[in-house]
Amino acid sequence: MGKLGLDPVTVARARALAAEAGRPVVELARSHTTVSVERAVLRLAGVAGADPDGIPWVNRLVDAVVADVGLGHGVALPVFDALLREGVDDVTLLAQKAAAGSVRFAVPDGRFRTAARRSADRHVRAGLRRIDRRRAERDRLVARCGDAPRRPWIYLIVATGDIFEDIPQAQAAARAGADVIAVIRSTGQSLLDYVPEGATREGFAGTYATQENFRLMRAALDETSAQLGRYVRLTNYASGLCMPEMAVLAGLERLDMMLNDSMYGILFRDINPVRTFVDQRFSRQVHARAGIVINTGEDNYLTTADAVEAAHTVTVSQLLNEYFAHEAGLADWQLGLGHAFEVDPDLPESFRLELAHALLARELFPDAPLKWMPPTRHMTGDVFRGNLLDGFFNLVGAMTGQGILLVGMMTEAVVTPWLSDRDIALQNVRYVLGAAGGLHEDFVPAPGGFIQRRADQVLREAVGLLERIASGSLLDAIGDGTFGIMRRPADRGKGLDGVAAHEPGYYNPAAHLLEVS
Amino acid sequence: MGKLGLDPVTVARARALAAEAGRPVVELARSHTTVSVERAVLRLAGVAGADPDGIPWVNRLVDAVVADVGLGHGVALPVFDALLREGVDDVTLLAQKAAAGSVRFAVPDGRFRTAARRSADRHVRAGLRRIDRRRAERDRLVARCGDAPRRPWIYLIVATGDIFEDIPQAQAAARAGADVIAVIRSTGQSLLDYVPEGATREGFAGTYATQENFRLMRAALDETSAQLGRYVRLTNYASGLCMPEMAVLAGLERLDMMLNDSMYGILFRDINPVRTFVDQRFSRQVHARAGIVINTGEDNYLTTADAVEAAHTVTVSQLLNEYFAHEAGLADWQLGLGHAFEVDPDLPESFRLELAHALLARELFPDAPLKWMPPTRHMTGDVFRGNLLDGFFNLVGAMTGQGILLVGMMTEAVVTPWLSDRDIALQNVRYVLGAAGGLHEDFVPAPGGFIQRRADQVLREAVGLLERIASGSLLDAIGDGTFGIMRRPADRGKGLDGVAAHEPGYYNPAAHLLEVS
Amino acid sequence: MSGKTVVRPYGDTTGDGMVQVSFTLPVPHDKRGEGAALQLAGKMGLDPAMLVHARAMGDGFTFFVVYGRVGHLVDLAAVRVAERDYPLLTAKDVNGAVRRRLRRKLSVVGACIGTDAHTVGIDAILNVKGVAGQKGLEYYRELRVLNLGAQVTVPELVEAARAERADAVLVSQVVTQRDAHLHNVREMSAAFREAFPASRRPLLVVGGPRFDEMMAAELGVDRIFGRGTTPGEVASYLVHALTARRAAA
Amino acid sequence: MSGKTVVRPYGDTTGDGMVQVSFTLPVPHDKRGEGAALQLAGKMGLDPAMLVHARAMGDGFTFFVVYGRVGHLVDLAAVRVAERDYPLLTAKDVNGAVRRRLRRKLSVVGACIGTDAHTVGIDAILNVKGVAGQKGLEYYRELRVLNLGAQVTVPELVEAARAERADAVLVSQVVTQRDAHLHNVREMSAAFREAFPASRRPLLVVGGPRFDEMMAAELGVDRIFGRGTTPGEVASYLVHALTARRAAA
Ligand code: B12
Ligand code: B12
Ligand SMILES: Cc1ncc(COP(=O)(O)O)c(C=O)c1O
Ligand SMILES: Cc1ncc(COP(=O)(O)O)c(C=O)c1O
Repeated sequence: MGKLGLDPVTVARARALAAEAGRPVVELARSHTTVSVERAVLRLAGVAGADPDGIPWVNRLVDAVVADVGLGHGVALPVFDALLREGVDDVTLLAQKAAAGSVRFAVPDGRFRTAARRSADRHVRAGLRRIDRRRAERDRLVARCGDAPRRPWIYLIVATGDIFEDIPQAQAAARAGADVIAVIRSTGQSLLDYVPEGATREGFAGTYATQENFRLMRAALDETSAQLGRYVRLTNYASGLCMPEMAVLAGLERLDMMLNDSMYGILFRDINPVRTFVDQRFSRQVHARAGIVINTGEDNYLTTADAVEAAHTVTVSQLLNEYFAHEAGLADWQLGLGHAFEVDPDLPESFRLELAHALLARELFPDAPLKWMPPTRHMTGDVFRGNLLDGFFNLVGAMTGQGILLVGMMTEAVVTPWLSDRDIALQNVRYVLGAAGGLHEDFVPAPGGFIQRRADQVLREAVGLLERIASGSLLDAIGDGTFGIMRRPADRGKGLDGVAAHEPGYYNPAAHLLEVS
Repeated sequence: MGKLGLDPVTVARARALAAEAGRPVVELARSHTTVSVERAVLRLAGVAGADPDGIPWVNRLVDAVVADVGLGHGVALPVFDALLREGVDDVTLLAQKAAAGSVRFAVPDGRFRTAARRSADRHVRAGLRRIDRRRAERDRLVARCGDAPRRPWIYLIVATGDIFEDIPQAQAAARAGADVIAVIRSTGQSLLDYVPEGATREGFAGTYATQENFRLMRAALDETSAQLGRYVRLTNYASGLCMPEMAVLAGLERLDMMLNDSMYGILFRDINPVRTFVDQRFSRQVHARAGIVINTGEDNYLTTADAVEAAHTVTVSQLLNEYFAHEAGLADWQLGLGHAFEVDPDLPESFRLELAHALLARELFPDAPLKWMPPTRHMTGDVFRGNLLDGFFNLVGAMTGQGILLVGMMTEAVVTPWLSDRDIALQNVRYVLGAAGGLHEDFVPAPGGFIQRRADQVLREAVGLLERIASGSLLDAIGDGTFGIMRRPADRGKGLDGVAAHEPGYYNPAAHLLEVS
Repeated sequence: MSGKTVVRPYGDTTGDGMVQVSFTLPVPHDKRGEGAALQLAGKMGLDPAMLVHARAMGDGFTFFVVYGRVGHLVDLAAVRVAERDYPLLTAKDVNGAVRRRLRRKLSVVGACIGTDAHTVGIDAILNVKGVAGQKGLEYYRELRVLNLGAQVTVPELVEAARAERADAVLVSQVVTQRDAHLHNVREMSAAFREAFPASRRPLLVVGGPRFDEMMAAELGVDRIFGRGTTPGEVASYLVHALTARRAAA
Repeated sequence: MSGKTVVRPYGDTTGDGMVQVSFTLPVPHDKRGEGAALQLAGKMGLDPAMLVHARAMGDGFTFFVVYGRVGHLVDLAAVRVAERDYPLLTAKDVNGAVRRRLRRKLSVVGACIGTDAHTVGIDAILNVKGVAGQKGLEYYRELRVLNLGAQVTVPELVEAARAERADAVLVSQVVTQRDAHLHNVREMSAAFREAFPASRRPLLVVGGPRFDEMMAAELGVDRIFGRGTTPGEVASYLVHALTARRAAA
């Protein structure tokens, strides 16, 4: 029944409407590919490394294929056809040759197609097996080291820009109680149409997400996990122009969670909507396979739109993210749906509004972990007040059973977190969870009272908006500024030139293997 | 019925036991007097000012009377007898003469007694009328300016040591939202057996309580109240060796609340128990007449004893304070019974323990305002954490309907409050009351759950302790370290030499007039 | 306060000089570490300094809170600030002045440059919605506003300024880690200097919450706006600066 | 860390020098006030200094929070601390040492002097109950402890020390406003110097949360103990100091 007494018919209707609104977008995703999807396939097939200028071989290879035959057939058949023809065994070697201009690509036919397809499948299957092994390894390590002692998982951000500063800070944070470490990316990265290579030390307000940085950090946290007797999870970002590749790299390096939203890139990075929807579907299929928990980005809407006025847009987006996630094969336990404590603290009853919103999400998605984000927009340079707000944010998290608690920092409005900020923030969390963790037992929203009424209102507004979207189209709604007041027309935004509709005979061995499984 | 489901029979039994335990002490108070009680009478009768060394004329006069006839007859009859005999009209003048050694005192008899008594009554009645006028004036000002907009009243401390620094700080605090200003006393004052005179600038960690300082601060706050359209209350301390005189001065200068506990001076200032009980009874009779709200000091027990182990001693002391207060004529609305947020924050469920304790007090004393004191003992130099704890303290205050919220300072473990500390603390209170003020609507301790069980346990422990005290004696219990782990035998402590048993024919015009009224 | 030009920090008594400081040192938490914290506090001018909190973090780091008295005097007469040297105009006055003095619409191009994607600040200044109850520049009838949004490169911005014949270019920078904002602004002003002759260069206006408003000259821009800027201030400044320029030209 | 003797404050990168500062100035909140705050931050060594928060309080006061980089270096080699120059003994060893070297009970008199009534600290050191899991000095069989409690005058304390033939006098001071603790301790040490010949003067030990442990000589006492002192440290010190004295005598 829940504490809110939500009407099950309305809830079911909301879900049905979300599916209705999302279905055409899934069709779009099924019938298009992108350069990043294809590069992700090649990464699964074993292409690794970068040229001396730092451009990854997957980029060089895809560019070469596209130059010869375009993108619409997918790169797998042309690449494995060439591999067989050239008699090379290593796909990376082929990429190097292609970059040197010594290989031509064609779309194979007949038995060449069959041979190329068989080779592609074999290579990609090997990549997926590596991902499967990392997933099994995670299960083993969690069993061996032990898991986080309680929900919510305590999620902390590291963001020095230098992987070698990040590592000790992450380890310190884990020792101090973090269950999840997220390494924030450098500001520029999400608009790069390639994944940088190697260990990096020069990010701005974040550290580049690279396979090597993933590996270094995961290894460091494995060490710490063993010491602590508690498996410490690692998170990074799949969002941006390289979403599918990031998903693959995360799977290969045993990351445990990934920020992965169906619309974030569109809204907040001005990435083309079609590009994003295609990329996100593939990346989610990979996450599903890798046993990775995704975190969606509804919290961001409340940094540009008002948290009370736009509360229902969060709900709508959560329902859409759920629909897309299920469709891509993710299970409920993998859905870290986002929402945030962003109501203006000066608004009367703001805390109870937060409780209503957080509880609504909890009751709409009872089996999803939910990612609960701290106040950012109304944080100021008054760090004393900031720590207080974070405490009340933590309290809402505890009272409404959130699954993942992203720890707020008193310096939110000032700097990316300092070592001491994290320590102060963790003390805050520990206090609130320890002292008031059981308060949900005594928290019973009065029937027909403020909290129930507010939750009901938000749900009804969400249904209203979903009706409007379903009767039009989601792409139009995004174009109109429905989410986060950002207007993003479907024919604009970055990365559109990296999208292609499938040609007849398009083949993607990874998609094939992932759909089947 | 309340949220705790307290057993009314147990509650009634607790009250009956408190009365049983307190009654012998009231008998003691009725049959003894002290130098301070007598000085208070003289202040009511109009003696004012101090000699060139700063010793008040009331002290000089009482000392002179005691030297001639002892204390046990009371000073009123000897003094007014002398007044009539000397043909002076002004009692202060008589005091000056007595100090110069030019007046002898005797206990009058027969018609001299009647005459002295009549004169004493007339003078003291004039003093009481001044107090009555100040009370009426308060009522008028509250009606005219308006009252605090809500409960809890926000209570802030000022403590510079210099009345002329205190005044602007108090005005700033009032403008920033304080409903009550308390001027903390200099550390040494409570053990002075006289009340200093005049405006003062040299206190340590507090400002001397003097009639002139009272007047200056009340006038300043009257000005601010008028500007703000909200009557700002003023508090000081009727504790220490001059408790009865402080009460009189507070009444004369229209203070609105006074710290006044039946045992604080005994426990925390090592003042003799008999002296304290006699003094407190008289001071409370004056407070009752002056319409002053008293604040008791149970919070202090939790700074020396553990807040969980000793929670029931707070309840016992509240019941005793209530009994003594009613006996002295105070109404329920005047009982700011003290309690505090002092459970070790590292203790699991500490916040819920606080809720249980605070709610128990609330439901035991439904018509008393209750004074809710902030964390002090577990505050450290970590001011960021300190502000957080204060926020959770404020939240308990809001959730349990406390009447007077003493605002905690993040610098509690560091310094007496700075101007900025008060501002930060008030922002904290405003946030919590504004954002979560209505949360009590949704706070329903689970039947038979943690909070109800804890409240029930504390109540039962309180009854157990009251049974032990009632079957022995309160003075012995105090001697044994029952309260705040301080052992204070009845025959030790400061100020004992200022106590005397009534001689036959003892007369105290003020007590007489106050008992009658 | 009035008249006094030398003041000290105030804890609870005039002239007490009291301040609060916190920092982390890469030292373990022991007596030597506390001594090190006091040494630093001493160098900052705290005397006496009270070390009131120390907490070990991770391996070999300790966080400290110190309270104490500083001897430093603050000389109000010596304070240098970017004073507003132009009158605050209403929207109506701004429009009137543009019409009268420019006789055409005033063209404004805005953007977040570099990898910065924080558009809320520049949107607050430019979009109709505005901020703090004031409408943004788009609302001014005589202003033509093009808001390029986030993550605009410097060449794109120069190009847009040229195409729009911009009178003023408004740039927002919110991310400051590793002085990203300073690098980006320097790059931008250099590019405009290169691309335009001095007399035709648009006015360069920069804003963001962490700028030092005194650095305009150093960064090669005409004006910097900080925390809490309102659209009205910016519009008034533009009118003032552009008509002054015209007068000079 | 090991080996390095010069360090800087650490925000999130080695050597970044970042610190946080807050204070109030008796100035109204305006641009000039913010400039004044930056001037003070500059004098404390913050460069660059970011003024991140300013809030007007009452009439003519403003509270500021400033973040920034300080250039100061912390030289660990130059840190002066009151190092523990005696071994930490168990209660058994303390008793043994007293028995062996003094051949009588060691007499300790403790008090809060002046108007200070904060007894929790001295009780933590002296009473059996102790603190932080350690029993207090009363628990030591070879120590004779008299705890005079709060608000003891200096003459009373001297008198009690004489009557008890105190080997050590332990004084607690918690209230520090207007340097009350320093005045009281100076008065106390002067009185003991007057009342006893140097060779017979009891050891003077002072404690409290806000003392600078380096000030012992300046205050005329033998030792100062600060925040978080344990009874074991005090007992060990007493044995060390008194037997050293005896050896010297
Ligand atoms: C909202 C927000 C976001 C939103 C931005 C949405 C959007 N479309 O703008 C989202 C969620 C997308 C986001 C993402 C990130 N953010 Co962000 N974000 C914030 C946040 C919470 C509020 C900023 C804001 O909107 N302020 C409100 C506006 C109105 O204020 P303002 O910008 O100061 O603008 C005013 C004035 O400065 C001035 N002004 C500003 N610009 C201009 C320009 C001109 C010409 C003029 C005249 C005036 C002017 O006028 C404005 C009105 O008064 C701050 C934290 C905080 N509370 O400040 C962090 C913060 C700015 N973000 C930060 C970071 C690091 C990021 C990320 C890089 C994190 C990551 N690695 O993933 C990402 C990536 C962003 C990127 N590529 O730049 C850091 C920056 C740290 C630093 N000092 O370098 C902050 C401080 C948080 C933190 N402590 O880590 N963020
Ligand atoms: C408990 C307490 C009280 C209790 C005291 C009960 C009692 N019997 O002691 C009560 C409620 C009575 C009280 C009253 C007042 N208090 Co008070 N109180 C506190 C409080 C909350 C805790 C102090 C404490 O017990 N600490 C725990 C002990 C174990 O720690 P400690 O004292 O530091 O002792 C350790 C070491 O320092 C050392 N040590 C201490 N003494 C000695 C001695 C020797 C010889 C050695 C070797 C070691 C040693 O060893 C101890 C164990 O590790 C503090 C705030 C805080 N959180 O610190 C305010 C505080 C100390 N009080 C303060 C004030 C101002 C007062 C009052 C004056 C307020 C007033 N005007 O009414 C009154 C009057 C008291 C008076 N005349 O002195 C201020 C002092 C401000 C300052 N820096 O000057 C504080 C800091 C609160 C504040 N911010 O305003 N208080
Ligand atoms: C879903 C999602 N993806 C990505 C990001 C980070 O953005 P970027 O790496 O593009 O700067 C966020 C930001 O919080 C997010 O919520
Ligand atoms: C009831 C009561 N009286 C008095 C005081 C203050 O004590 P004094 O003025 O004796 O220092 C307190 C302290 O908080 C108190 O609770």
